Amino acid sequence: MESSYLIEARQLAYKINEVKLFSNFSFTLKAGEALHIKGSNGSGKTTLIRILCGITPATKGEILKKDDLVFTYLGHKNALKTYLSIRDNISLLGLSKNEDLKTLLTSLNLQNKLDVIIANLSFGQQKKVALLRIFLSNSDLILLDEPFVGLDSASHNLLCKFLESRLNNGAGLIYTSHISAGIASKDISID
Amino acid sequence: MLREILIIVIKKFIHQFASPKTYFYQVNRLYPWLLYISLFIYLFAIIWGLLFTPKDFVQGHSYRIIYFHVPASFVAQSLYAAMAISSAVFLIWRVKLAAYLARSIAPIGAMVTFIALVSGSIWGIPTWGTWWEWDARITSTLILFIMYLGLISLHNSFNNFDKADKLLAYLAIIGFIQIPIIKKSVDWWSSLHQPASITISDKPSIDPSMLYPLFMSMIGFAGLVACLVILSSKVQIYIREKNKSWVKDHV
Amino acid sequence: MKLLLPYTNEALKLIKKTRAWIGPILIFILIMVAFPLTVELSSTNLSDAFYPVLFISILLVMMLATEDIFLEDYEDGSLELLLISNKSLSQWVFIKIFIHWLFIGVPISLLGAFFNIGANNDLNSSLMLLPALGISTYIFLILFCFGNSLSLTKGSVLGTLITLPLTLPILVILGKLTSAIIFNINYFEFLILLFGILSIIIFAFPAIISRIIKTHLE
Amino acid sequence: MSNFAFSSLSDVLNMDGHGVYVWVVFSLFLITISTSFYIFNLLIKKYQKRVK
Repeated sequence: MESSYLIEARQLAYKINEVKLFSNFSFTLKAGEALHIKGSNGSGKTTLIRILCGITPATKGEILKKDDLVFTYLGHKNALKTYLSIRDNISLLGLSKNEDLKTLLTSLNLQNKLDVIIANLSFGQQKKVALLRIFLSNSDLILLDEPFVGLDSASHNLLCKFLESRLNNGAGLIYTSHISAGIASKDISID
Repeated sequence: MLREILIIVIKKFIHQFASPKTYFYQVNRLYPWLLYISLFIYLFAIIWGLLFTPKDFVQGHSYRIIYFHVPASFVAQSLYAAMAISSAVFLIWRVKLAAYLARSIAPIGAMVTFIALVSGSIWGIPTWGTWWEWDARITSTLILFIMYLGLISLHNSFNNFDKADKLLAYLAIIGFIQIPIIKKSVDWWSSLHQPASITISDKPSIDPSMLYPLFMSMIGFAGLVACLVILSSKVQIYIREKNKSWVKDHV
Repeated sequence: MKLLLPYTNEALKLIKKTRAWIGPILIFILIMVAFPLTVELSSTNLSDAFYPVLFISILLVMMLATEDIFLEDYEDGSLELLLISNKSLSQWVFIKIFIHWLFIGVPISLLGAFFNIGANNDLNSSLMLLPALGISTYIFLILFCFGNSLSLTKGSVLGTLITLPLTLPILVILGKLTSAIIFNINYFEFLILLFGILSIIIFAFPAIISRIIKTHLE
Repeated sequence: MSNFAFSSLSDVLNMDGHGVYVWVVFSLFLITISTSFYIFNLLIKKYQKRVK
């Protein structure tokens, strides 16, 4: 049944040592839609996103994805090498040849900190460097876990504008956030 | 198309047959018989071997330790093989019971290897004059003991059972492949080091009157250790399946 | 050039992290320098004890070199990133081990052969020693990576406990190799045996290690 | 079953010098196996209580 959904979850459940984290969790996400996953701390939001990415296999239920769906994921961990500079990290992630890298760096005012070692940056700045990978990818589906934590208002708005523009031209978004994101999105609770 | 049906049938059969519930009840019925029969065989063989077989021409009475050492080291290695096989079954067909079995064999294997090691070195005192002699068989038993410890400590350091089972499975399989390699290289190394006089490594060619009790003690000892494995697997089932309904009604 | 990109990336990561790169090499040098100090110089058999010390220090240094080889990428999330992107994890493991061999194994083999000249002062045995050291360092690296991937987050002591039994056959072969080098008899058989072992595990173990890492990531 | 291999009870214990080794190994096996059985039965009872 080929419909225009990007990703669909049916009766997802996850157990650790026979202890149920969440069960029969279902949703469908179409192009241009955003899904905001709400839930108290420790209710399994992060595990759910990792299941959607395919990192962790769900104990029960299945996930249907549009075939050759390209998705990007940013979790709590920034996937950055803290002992390397921003420039090295960018080249490691293979983003250095991206044409609008320059403009993005200036709008995040990281342009004159390219040789600073990641460990010496503040938490918010590290988050911005981690978000570079999301800004510069044009994937069909973006999965973000607490993306707004530690961001100053300028970067917060920049990220919201970017996500809205991606949503407008047909990408999907699934995110968890305790901070109100200001993006029109379907809410779904996991508790 | 036939292949898919076959796989589904095998999977169904394995999950149905190898479900902890059926295993638990089957084992409860089998256990008392296995325990008493193997206890009888083992004691009979030990008494026969210790008291009723003639003195060995070369080693005197100390050779009687063979009735303890050889079954122990044989069972120690076959336990490792059993663990590797059940690990393979767990990894390939995701049969939870196989993971419980592999986990329950590990401590018993370590215990059996330990007593094989101690009995081997005690046997060494009269034959070589020292309690530790780098004889090939003793060294490979020591290595096997270290491998068992590695398995147990690996499994204990993860609280997520599923992850711990998978990691134990991988190590058990790789370890199992290593056992013949380690055995060969240790034999190869020790054959240069110590002239093959009286070594325990090769099966001592002893006359049949001593051989029959040896086989009997092997069977008896293997039966006893199998009972221990059954007990240990029941412990694992109680730990892992404690909130399953059938366990509750059983208790 | 595109093909070499993952190799250069991993190399960059290793070189910039001097603790993981220079550390093991310095420790090796320290051991090899400390060795003659401990042996009463007047006693002439310096060369007999040299080979066992050399092989044991190589074992130790390879253990130190692979202490947090996967832990770093596991903890900062780049392994998850790699798992999602459809690049094969076992190829990444292969590259990681190869880079560690290139930047730590090869220098140590060269240094080992160099110190051999100091101990036995004949060039011939050092030249014979060099390929054997090169192959055995690679084998030790692969085995210790296997042990460390199993006990990824639980510290390297467990990883070592698991791996030591696996390295013993190699040490036995190296022991036989020393007598082959000293008496210069059937040296090539042992070299080819070591090479045979390497050629088997060089591809088999990365596949197993990548599955183990996937289990950790779940 | 061949005949009894020892002349007297004391000979059984002594086994001309090697008796101590044989009986030490005998008691080692006896003790370890019986304690193992005891421990595992104890564990079963312990985890059985947990199930309730």
